Amino acid sequence: MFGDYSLGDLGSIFVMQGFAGLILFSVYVLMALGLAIIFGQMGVINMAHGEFMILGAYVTWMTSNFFQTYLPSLFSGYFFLAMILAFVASGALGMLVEWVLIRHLYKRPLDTLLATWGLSLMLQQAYRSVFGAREVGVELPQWMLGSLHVSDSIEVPINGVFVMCLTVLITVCVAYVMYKSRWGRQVRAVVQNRIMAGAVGINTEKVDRYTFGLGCGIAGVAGSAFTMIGSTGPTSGQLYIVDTFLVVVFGGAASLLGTIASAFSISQTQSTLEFFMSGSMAKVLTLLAVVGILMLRPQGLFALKVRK
Amino acid sequence: MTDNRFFNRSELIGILVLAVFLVVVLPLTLDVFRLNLVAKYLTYAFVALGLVICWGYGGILSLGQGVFFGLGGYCMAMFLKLEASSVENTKIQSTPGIPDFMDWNQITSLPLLWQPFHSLTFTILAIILVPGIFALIIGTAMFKRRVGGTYFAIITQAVAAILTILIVGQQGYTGGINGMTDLRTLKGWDIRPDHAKIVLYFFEVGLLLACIMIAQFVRHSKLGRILVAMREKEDRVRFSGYSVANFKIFAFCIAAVFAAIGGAMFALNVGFMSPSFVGIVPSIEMVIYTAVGGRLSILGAVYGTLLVNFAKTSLSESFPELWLFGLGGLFITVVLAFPNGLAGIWGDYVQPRIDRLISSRKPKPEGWTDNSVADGAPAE
Amino acid sequence: MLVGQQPREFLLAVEALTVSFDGFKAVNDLSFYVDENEIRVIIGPNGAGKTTVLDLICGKTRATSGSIQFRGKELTRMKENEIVKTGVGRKFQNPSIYDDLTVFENLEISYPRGRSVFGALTFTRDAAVRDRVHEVAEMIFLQDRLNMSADLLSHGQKQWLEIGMLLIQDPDLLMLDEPVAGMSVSERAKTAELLNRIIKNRSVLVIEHDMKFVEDIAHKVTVLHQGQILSEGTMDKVKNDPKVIEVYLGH
Amino acid sequence: MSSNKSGVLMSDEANKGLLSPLRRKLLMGMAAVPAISMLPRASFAQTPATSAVNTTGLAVTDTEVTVGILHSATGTMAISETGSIEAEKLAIEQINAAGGVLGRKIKFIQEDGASDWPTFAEKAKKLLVNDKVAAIMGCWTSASRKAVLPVVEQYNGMLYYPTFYEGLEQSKNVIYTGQEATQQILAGLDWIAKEKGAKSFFFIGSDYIWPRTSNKIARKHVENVLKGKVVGEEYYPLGNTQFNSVINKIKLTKPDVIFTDVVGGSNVAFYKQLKAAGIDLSKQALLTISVTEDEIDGIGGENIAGAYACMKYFQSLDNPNNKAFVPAFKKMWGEKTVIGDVTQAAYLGPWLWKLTVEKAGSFDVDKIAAASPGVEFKGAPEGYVRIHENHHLWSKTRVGRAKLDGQFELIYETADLVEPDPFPKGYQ
Repeated sequence: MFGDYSLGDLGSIFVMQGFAGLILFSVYVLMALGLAIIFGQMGVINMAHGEFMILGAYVTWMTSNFFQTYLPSLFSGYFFLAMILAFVASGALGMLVEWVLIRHLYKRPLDTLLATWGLSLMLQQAYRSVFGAREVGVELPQWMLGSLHVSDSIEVPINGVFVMCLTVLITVCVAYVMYKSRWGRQVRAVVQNRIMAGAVGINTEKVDRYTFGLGCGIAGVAGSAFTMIGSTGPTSGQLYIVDTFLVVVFGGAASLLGTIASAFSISQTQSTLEFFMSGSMAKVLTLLAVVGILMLRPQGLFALKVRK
Repeated sequence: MTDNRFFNRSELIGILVLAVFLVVVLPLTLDVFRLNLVAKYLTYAFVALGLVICWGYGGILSLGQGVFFGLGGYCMAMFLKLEASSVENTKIQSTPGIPDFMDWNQITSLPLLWQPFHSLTFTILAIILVPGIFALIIGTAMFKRRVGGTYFAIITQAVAAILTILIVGQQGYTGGINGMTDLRTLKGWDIRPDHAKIVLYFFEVGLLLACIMIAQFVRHSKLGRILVAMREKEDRVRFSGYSVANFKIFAFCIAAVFAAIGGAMFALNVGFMSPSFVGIVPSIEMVIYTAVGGRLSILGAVYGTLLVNFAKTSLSESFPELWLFGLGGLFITVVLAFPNGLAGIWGDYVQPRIDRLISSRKPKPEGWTDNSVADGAPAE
Repeated sequence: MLVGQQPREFLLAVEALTVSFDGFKAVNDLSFYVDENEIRVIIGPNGAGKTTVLDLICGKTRATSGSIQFRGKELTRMKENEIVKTGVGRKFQNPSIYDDLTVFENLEISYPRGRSVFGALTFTRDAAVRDRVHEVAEMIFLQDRLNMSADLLSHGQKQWLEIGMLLIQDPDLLMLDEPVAGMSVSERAKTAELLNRIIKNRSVLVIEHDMKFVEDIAHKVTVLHQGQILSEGTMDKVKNDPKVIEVYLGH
Repeated sequence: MSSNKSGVLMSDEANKGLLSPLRRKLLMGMAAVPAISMLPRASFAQTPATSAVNTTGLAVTDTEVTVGILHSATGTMAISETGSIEAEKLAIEQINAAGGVLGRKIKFIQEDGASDWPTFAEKAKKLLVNDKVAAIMGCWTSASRKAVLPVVEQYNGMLYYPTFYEGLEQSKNVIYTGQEATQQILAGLDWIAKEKGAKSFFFIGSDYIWPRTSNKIARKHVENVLKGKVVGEEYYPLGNTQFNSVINKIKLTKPDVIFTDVVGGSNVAFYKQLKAAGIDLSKQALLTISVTEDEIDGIGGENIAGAYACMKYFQSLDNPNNKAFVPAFKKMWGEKTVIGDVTQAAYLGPWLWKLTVEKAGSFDVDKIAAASPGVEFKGAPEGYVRIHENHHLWSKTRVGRAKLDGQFELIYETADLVEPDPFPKGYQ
């Protein structure tokens, strides 16, 4: 298939294709980070993860409308505020959900799956009732549209760069919070031994609530960022859920590094395959490969070897 | 001794009540349209029944039961579609005699995979064996490597996603997202008119009762007790000399076969099959039927399925825009407040009152309802 | 094939057994031998690798290297349920019984028949099964609790039930992990009596901390420390071994 | 089963609650619709006896006739189908305000297909068997229509189906008010080939029957008629949100025209990523047959401005019918609502049914089916339409260019009505 093209063309296509893979990678990491915390650290299967993302997207949409109407002069910077608001809104909803629902189910992880599925149905309908069944279009500031012109055949999408930077930033923050801060140590202590952690004076209930809130908040930021590349509608969240879970599980549930590695391998596989075959078949083959590898190596890519 | 290998006395009463309800009460009180709806709901009850064994007893939550429902349904639908695509019926096509969707996709001869589905015997065997073997492969790969719990759930979910994309993408062979529609006759017998629907309904109820008996047999066998034991202390079972993986594979396979029978009955009753049953959403909904009925209750699975579906239909008829709130709320309430579902409510609140009523009139020896006393061991 | 040449000598021959978890060697180049009808007690401080040794023998943990021969069969490559079928039974540290089943059903599941899927489906509760269950139940002092749900038993009774579940398997090598831990004084005495009765005609490998109990039953004692054998021999011998005293009392 | 009167009464009762607030809102809106006077009007005097106009036991009384509305109010398709529900309700209210059908007011029963094909079939059956509706306005996706088709054929119902679709179908019991594939595609391709001198085309679509069939027809046309070349044909699963790889392929193959039939939420992702990748739609020609004003709402005008869409209706059409229709629609459903091609086609359904009933002088389905060919609707917002022998509509093909404000600017329209041809020779 390459016979017809010049070497220069091919070179730039490989660069572009690599970049497409990197964008996909960033998207996967953003999707999966929140879930890696919730599922990986707390063992809660949050099927409403996509709906928390969409909440972030709707918050972004509302912020953009607000700025357009009342503060048009500041419109170019609204996105940063929107992301913070998305984090707060999704995080707060997450903490509420933890308090009402999740905390009763820590001993029954499979039941969290059912309960959060119910939650996701209710959230979808709530979005539909509040925002309407149609998709909403989030208007972006001008500087985020378009691309950087590198050469005649290489163009780098600005929103792609933005998503990548955001991914790096959030990953670093999460890594710091989970592995360096006192609070992160508490989270990990609770994960490893809830009773013992409680006994040494850690307020496990509070840690749980904030951990869940943090995971949901990151989902909100991801949703906010995805308004740049995807659609925002009541059911858009469902599009992400299988991919997200596979990324987390494939990486090895309790490992941040694993999540990143798995997002990287899945995204590169998929974007490479997409170049050689139709998108549908690429997706099928990627998923099959992931499932196949998980069958051979159920603990995922990175897993702590511990004596149980 | 009231017990045998299938049921004890109280279970016998329960099964009889259900049989009377399905065979006598519903057909007498519902018109054909509603009865056909019940028939559709009952096809999901097969799946729920399988989930009781696999999830309730075995502790293996599969979020991919739609895959098996779909495989069974597609096998049946392929047979029916071939029969509906006679040369005479399809003379408008550029290649008469093949299913319409193949014609639309420039396929000019019947694919090899489809050939054997001219035979009803083969089809019936395929309905059982295709999902059974598929479950065997997945189960062997997963359980031999001790993938369990949440991981298994997520992987089955991915399998459901893969199969959906495949079916939709290979539309020349599968009918794509439209599915296989306009199924008409079974061996020349028109499945569409009302009287056919009634016959199909009774046939399905018969099959369901047969599956209930199989489930009861499994439950009352030592295998049923091993499943419970495994769910609690997998290692203990393993170190009592059992191959835990084999038992899980068995439970998963039987659930798959039940689901496939349900799928095949669906194709017959509703007259078509589509990928919308294979995906994640229907698979999870099927789990909730089981949860509502009570994940440990074989009969509860049937009642749970009927209840949720009736609620869904009537809610969506009267409040089309609000039924998701109801359904979502139902999920949450059942999980939070009634983890044992309808059966739990019955066992905790209703049964004791009935017992008290009976025992106040004629005292019974302790524990006569307890199935575990079956061996006649001395009671305390 | 060094080990293969001395098959009839020992019931169990553990040689050069090593297992490491991410570099940490929980059991390090361990070798010991158990005779037919011998009662061997393994003692050692916490973290010495005692439970890991039992895990390795019954297949719960896979060895990194080394061999475990039981009646000449190599166990390290067998599956857990196959190891059980060759005649190794194992009791866990915490009572590991099925709370949702009755005492009778708990024992019945361990009855060595109908262990395949098909066998379990067609298993019938015949007179032989009932008699054997009643016999064992009597041995473990639970004959009048057969129809009780197992979660209602006391801690000690649960331990007995698990021992009973092993007895009904009739293993040639019985491995017990702290059988008297958490028991009251009277339960402890009853357990010692129970053990003394059931160890006849079989070999037993016991992990125990209770020295009084160990002295009562042990033929031979192995002292583990940091995954290696510190001392081995009769109770008297190891009690006076300066290395053992150092480990137990030193620092 | 034959009379089932109680069932009908019950559903009427249930309906009142739904209808009355809506009607109040509507009647207020109606006052501001002068164009109604131009619409064909039933004479109030003529109310034939029910027994004469309804010989098959449909839900027709002396004062009322019941129809069904069957779309997805929930699930992924609610995004698209909402507009159709709104348009059908508007048409019904306008017809009622103008005197109803054969002197009878239209009542409707709305059912939710929930984006699930079997549910569509179940609800269609319920509407026909339990509610005895005289006609069903409904379905959107091909899959839902395929599910409903055997039901309406078995129970002899009448379905008015609004969406542009792949063709290859024709039924006595269905009136297709949208375009079949050749009506939508061929004229647009001809135009763009001539206008842009386009020779090479890149096809990209969602992976299901409609895009695949449409692309098949388009490919035949490009290769056999336009003597051009298809340099790529790609399909992505429904709901896919990552298009960077295919965008790279587009850059590599440098087609004269990108021809798209991506549907639903994927559209949003596709156009946003296209723009971000530096493909400027004012320079790169893109012809879509799947983006209407409804979709642009989600995509954002700035992301798609410059693209060409091939439709039969745009909200911006400048004709008297449309000038009355658009304000009436907005009055009823809100100033911000937009009207896409399918919404307009859905609006035609109740009107065409009314006109056919009046032509046939009966509600009987058989008579309507027979009377349908030749029925003309002069008040259609898209202009004049007429029902063909094959139950599809004669209508014009139009090409519009997307503007920043989310509207289309009409660039080209066929001079004459295009004949519907659901089984096109040479394109299969």
